[in-house]
Amino acid sequence: MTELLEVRDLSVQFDTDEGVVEAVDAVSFGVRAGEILGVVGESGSGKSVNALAILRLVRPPGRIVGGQVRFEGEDLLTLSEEEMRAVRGARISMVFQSPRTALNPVLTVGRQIARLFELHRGASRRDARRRTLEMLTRVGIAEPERRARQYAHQLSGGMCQRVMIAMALATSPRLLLADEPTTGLDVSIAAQVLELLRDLGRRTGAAIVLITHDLGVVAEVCDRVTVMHAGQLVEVADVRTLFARPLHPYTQALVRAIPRIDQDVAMEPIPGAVPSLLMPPPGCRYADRCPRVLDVCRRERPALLVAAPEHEVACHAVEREGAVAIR
Amino acid sequence: MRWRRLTGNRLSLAALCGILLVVAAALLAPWVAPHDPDETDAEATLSSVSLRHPLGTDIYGRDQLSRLIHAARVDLLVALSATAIALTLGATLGALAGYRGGWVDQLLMRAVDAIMAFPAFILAMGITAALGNSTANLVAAIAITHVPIYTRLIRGEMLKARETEYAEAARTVGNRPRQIVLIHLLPNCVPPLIVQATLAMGFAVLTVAALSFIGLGIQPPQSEWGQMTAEGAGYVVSGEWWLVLFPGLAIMATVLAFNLLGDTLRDVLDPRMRGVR
Amino acid sequence: MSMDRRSFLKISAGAAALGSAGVRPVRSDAQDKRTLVVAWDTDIDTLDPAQFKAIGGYVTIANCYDTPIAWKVQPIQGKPGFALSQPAQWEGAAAESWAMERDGATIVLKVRQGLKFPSGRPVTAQAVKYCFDRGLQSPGYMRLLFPSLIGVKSPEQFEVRDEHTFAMRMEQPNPMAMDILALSNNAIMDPDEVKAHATQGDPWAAEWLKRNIAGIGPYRLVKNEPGVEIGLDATKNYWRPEPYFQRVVLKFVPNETDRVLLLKRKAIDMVVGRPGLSPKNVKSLEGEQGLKVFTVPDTTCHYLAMNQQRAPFNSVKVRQAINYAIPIQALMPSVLFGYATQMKSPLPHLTPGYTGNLSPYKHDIEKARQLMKEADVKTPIPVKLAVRVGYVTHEQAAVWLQRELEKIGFKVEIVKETDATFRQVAIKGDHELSIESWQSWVNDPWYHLNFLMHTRSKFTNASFYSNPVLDKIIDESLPETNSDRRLGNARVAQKILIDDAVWGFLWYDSWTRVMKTDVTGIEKRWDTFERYYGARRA
Amino acid sequence: MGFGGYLLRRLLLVVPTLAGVTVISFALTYLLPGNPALVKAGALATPDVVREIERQMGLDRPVPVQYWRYVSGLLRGDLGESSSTGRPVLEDFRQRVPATLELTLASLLVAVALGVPLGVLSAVRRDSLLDHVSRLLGVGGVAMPSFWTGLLLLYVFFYLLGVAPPPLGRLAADVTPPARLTGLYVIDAALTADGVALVSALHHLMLPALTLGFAVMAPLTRMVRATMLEILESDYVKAAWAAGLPRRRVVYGDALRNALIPVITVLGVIFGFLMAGNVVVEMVYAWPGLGHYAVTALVTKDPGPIQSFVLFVAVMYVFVNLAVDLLYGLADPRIRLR
Repeated sequence: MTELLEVRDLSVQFDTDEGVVEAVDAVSFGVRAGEILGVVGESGSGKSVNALAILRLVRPPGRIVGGQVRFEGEDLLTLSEEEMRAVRGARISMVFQSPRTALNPVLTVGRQIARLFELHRGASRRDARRRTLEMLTRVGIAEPERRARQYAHQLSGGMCQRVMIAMALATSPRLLLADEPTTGLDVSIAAQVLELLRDLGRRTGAAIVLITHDLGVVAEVCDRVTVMHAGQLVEVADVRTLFARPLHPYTQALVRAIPRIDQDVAMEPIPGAVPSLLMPPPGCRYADRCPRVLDVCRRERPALLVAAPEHEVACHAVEREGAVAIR
Repeated sequence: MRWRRLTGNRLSLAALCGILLVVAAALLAPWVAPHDPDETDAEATLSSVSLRHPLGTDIYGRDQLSRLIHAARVDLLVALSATAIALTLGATLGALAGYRGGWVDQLLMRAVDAIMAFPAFILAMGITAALGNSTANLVAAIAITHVPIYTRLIRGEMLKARETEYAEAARTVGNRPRQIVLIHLLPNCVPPLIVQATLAMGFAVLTVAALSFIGLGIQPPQSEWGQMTAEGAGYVVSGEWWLVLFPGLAIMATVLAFNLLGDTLRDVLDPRMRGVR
Repeated sequence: MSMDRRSFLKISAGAAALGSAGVRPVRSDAQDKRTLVVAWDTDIDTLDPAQFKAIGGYVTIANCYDTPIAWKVQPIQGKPGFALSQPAQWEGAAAESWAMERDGATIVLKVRQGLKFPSGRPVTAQAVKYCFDRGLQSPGYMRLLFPSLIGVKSPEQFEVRDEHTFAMRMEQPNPMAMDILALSNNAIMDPDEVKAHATQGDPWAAEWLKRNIAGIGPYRLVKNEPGVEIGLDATKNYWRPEPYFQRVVLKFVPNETDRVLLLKRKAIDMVVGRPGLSPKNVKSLEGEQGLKVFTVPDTTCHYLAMNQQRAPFNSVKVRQAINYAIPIQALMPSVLFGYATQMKSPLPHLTPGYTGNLSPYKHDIEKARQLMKEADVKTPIPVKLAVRVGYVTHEQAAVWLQRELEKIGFKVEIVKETDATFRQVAIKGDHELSIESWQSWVNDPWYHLNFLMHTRSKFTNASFYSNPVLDKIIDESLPETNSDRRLGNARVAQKILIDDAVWGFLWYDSWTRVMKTDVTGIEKRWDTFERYYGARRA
Repeated sequence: MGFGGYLLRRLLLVVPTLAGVTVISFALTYLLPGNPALVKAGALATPDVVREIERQMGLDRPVPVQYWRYVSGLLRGDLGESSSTGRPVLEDFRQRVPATLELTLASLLVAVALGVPLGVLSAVRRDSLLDHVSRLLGVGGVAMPSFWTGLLLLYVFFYLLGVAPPPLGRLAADVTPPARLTGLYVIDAALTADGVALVSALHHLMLPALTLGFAVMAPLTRMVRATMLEILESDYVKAAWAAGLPRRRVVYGDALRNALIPVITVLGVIFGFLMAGNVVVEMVYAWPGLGHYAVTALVTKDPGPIQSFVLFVAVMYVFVNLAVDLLYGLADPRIRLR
């Protein structure tokens, strides 16, 4: 399958008063046209920064220090700012968490969608307005005329997220980055939003990168999953495999932490905290929390190795067990 | 870590050093000043910058450097005592209003509103004019105009804190109201208070200076920077530039230092204003 | 014609009141040779000639109202372009001549023929009487001066003999009478105009006269915008030739530094006013290209008042000690920069009878300490020294005094008070030490001593000096016509006062003006208020 | 609650504040030492003359009566009389308010024109040299005593360079004031197309407005910087970037528009600073406004003007703050439509 987006060795650092923080450390993964890729990890694991880096939206004091982001064949990191703008919103768009704050409070929601048509499609004001209403209807907003004239604070959270999705999909992008799109929404609304995303993704043929800390959501909608820990990618697999046979100790811990209704077992918290990303030690960043830690883990960073078809993992312990072949 | 952020920034480090320098000069004035600040010298009136008088002399032949150093005492004392009084009074009233609520709150807040209805300097001007311009009255005037800042701040924090779970928790654990206020809530208010007080120090120095200019400041022969600048301003035209330049610089540097420090403290201590990382 | 003039007056009065409204276009030009632009820092508080006023009021009245007679000025030797009033020299103004009767106990004034008010009505002896009647009966200066100084207590003593002849009958001849007649307070005003604005509660139209001018003078007030400027225009068809300056603009400039800058940039012609410029700044303008400094000795006294109702200033030794501690040798160059004369007597040095060789005092700290020891007072003595805000020389002198007084056992705290506070505290007798100033409009020893030293002059005797012997001498000398005795007594009084160290003797100010070099014809009279009639541009 | 209700409640809050203000302003004057009657009477006055003047001025009445007279006088528009100009204070005010208003507005304009761009630049280029310089400028403006800056500016631009006009009020001596419409010379001159007066008025306004504007701009700069920083990091700005909106449009459209709303709240504070600054700056430039009037009155202990000035400023301040609140309500749809 052709890769729509191919991220290779992407690294993002933040310069702080205390020193350099490696928020994203040599992350590589691919996104295929039309698929939904989940990115999971605890907060602070670099998921969001990763997404922002794809769009080159990391703001100082953060900066992209290396790697490639190939999208439809061209490396986004080498484009001019002007060329990049033509990518953002038009070919790759993004849905943010907390939809209420992601909408401009002093512009009507209609205006916020319409201006994208004007900007990226060169639509006239009138035309843009018509397409906005269409878009609002498509994301399932009743009374689009009235809603278009309203401000973010007048809409419910779910409705705001629908508006955000409308904005993101307005210009039929090839790739949609959705950063925790259901945070703060109650469960039934969240389900509706996810359904809508999946549905629209399918209909427009856009690939979706779904960033979340909720494995339940992943199980629900994703085709494949990448697991991030402390700025590093630790495991990539299709969704079935990941839940059935997680290889990385961290992934295993995550999977175990999913509350199960069918099993009356208390959820197991992952021991330890996300390690500081401030000048981290050279080895595996999970070493301090890992039940299967080896000496080598603290010295050397494990490489991402193919463990099975559609299944890659970065772990010395797994490698030692010989279950993997060099990719 | 906070300390590092404070000193890490070169500008705020400079500000901190400046303040320490002024404080040291004020504390050690009698030992570091090269001359008696009140010693007149008919032979050396209005002499320019020289080795003997590094910042020149005034119309009475008094050494300006020594006067500036001694003046630092007055300025810092006025600013510090005004700020301390305002802070104590304002915080107490704010805590009272915030905790008791009801008519106490209403009454206090209306009084605070009435004071706040005056621009601070105008009220300070009115009060000094009414009470007469002694150092104590100056302190009182500035303190009164600053009280509302702290009252409002503390009351706001209190109202917010009252709602938070941990005040609730403290109450359920059985702490008595006063204990709740002191042990749990006030520490929460301390960072914004420090920020406000630092900024207020600078403002107080400036208020004294401006009051001096319109003739309501510190009484001579006690020297005070604002009054020295105001007096020195008259000498610009006759060429005795050192009389206006140095006291003006002293005020500017000190106020600047307090403001910069206040700004940095705000960034560091006051989470609401802290830049998102 | 009469209607025209009358309505004209109303318009100009209205314009003066509206002033700021800018309704009336102002023809004014800084470049205009015939316009004099002056900076000062006073407003007109009232234009009622009889009332007590700020300098702004006095100067405006002095230029907009004629008095019956006026002090005559003479050119000064060696100072071309300047003129001074001289003792016992007067000239006719609204009255063209005067004569004495009953050995001078009656003064007869001949009102100038053909002189008319702006209304067109002639100036008559009745008008003159009306003005004196008003002065004597409405609150203000004249009600105070006439009875006590020249024994004029009743309006009956003002007498109209015919259309143009007016007489003032005193109880006895008085050498100060002519000077008192020359005061600007005796402005001649149009009785009909004044009466037209009188009301039941205000029979002398004090309210109206506060804001309006009802007389005739070389200038008329065309603009009064408090805090901005006062505009005076030359009176058309004035009885004298029209003044050179068609327009005088008095700009309100509150900040002395600004006044100096304005002079340096030649943006104004002159700075006036009592504090106008501090000696320091005058000095710095001396020799400045395009400017000249005019300074003449004057009668304004500056002294250290010592409250004799309070210990330790009730002790003559202490007062003498203080006089020995005054660092006059530092004050003269460092505070006054030479624009003053050392005070050696309670009398001004220009006043007849002044004796300059009676004072033993000089700066001598040893002697002062000795006297303090003799006075047997417990030191250190905490004491407050009050000065008025804005009196730069007083503030500076206070600092010098403080230092010296501390050497002889005082602990001095300098207290700055505004004019109002200063006066109030002074009158209540709550000052301990204060720096006072006084200028006698009438240049006469007994006028001066009566106000400053007599026990009964509670408001002006700032030291609360009380000496029955001196009181008696003052009472006897006030009406004394024999010049020898009058001046001889003055010497006796001075001896008493100097021995008693009644004041800390400081200095007499010089009357100093800084102006552009082309301005001449500046005149100083006894009351120190400028009249611009004689001024011109060279 | 609709905006109407908000308006009403806000207006009602003004009443007790104004009552408190009159009490304070009366108390201040009552406490003023120095008997104004004595000043009025002059050096030679006898006690009975002083008493007569005291009676005329009502100074012999008990305090509550004096307060009542004061408040009822206020309601009639009677602000008393100035003893130094001999005119009703109201008349003096009418003459001087336009001058102060003109200076205040011009300074506000300077402050906004300087402060907002500085704040924006500072935020956009955070921690750059420009940021440091602009923060220093902002804080420096506040830190310098304005009489000091004022005199230095005068010295340089008037005395040394001769490009600024002399500190002699609002117009050159040879310029006729424009026909009075608003009393603000610049506006009146512009409205009546009086070019000469316009140029002269602007010329005279230049240095005072610069001095004052510079002195008060710091809170503005600081506020703009802080809100801009916050907003530039906000989700909707990120969303705008992500949507490919041009940089200029994001910074100056999305972000600045939102940043200016909280700036409205600083306007109240700035107005307070401006009124305070007026007092000093008007003295330096002989600007015939209220501040100047008040200081003159302070020196002569003229109670009418002081009382009225303090009161007037407070009342203005109350209403400016009210206007700021309402404006804020109008500018921010979140409040407007609540």
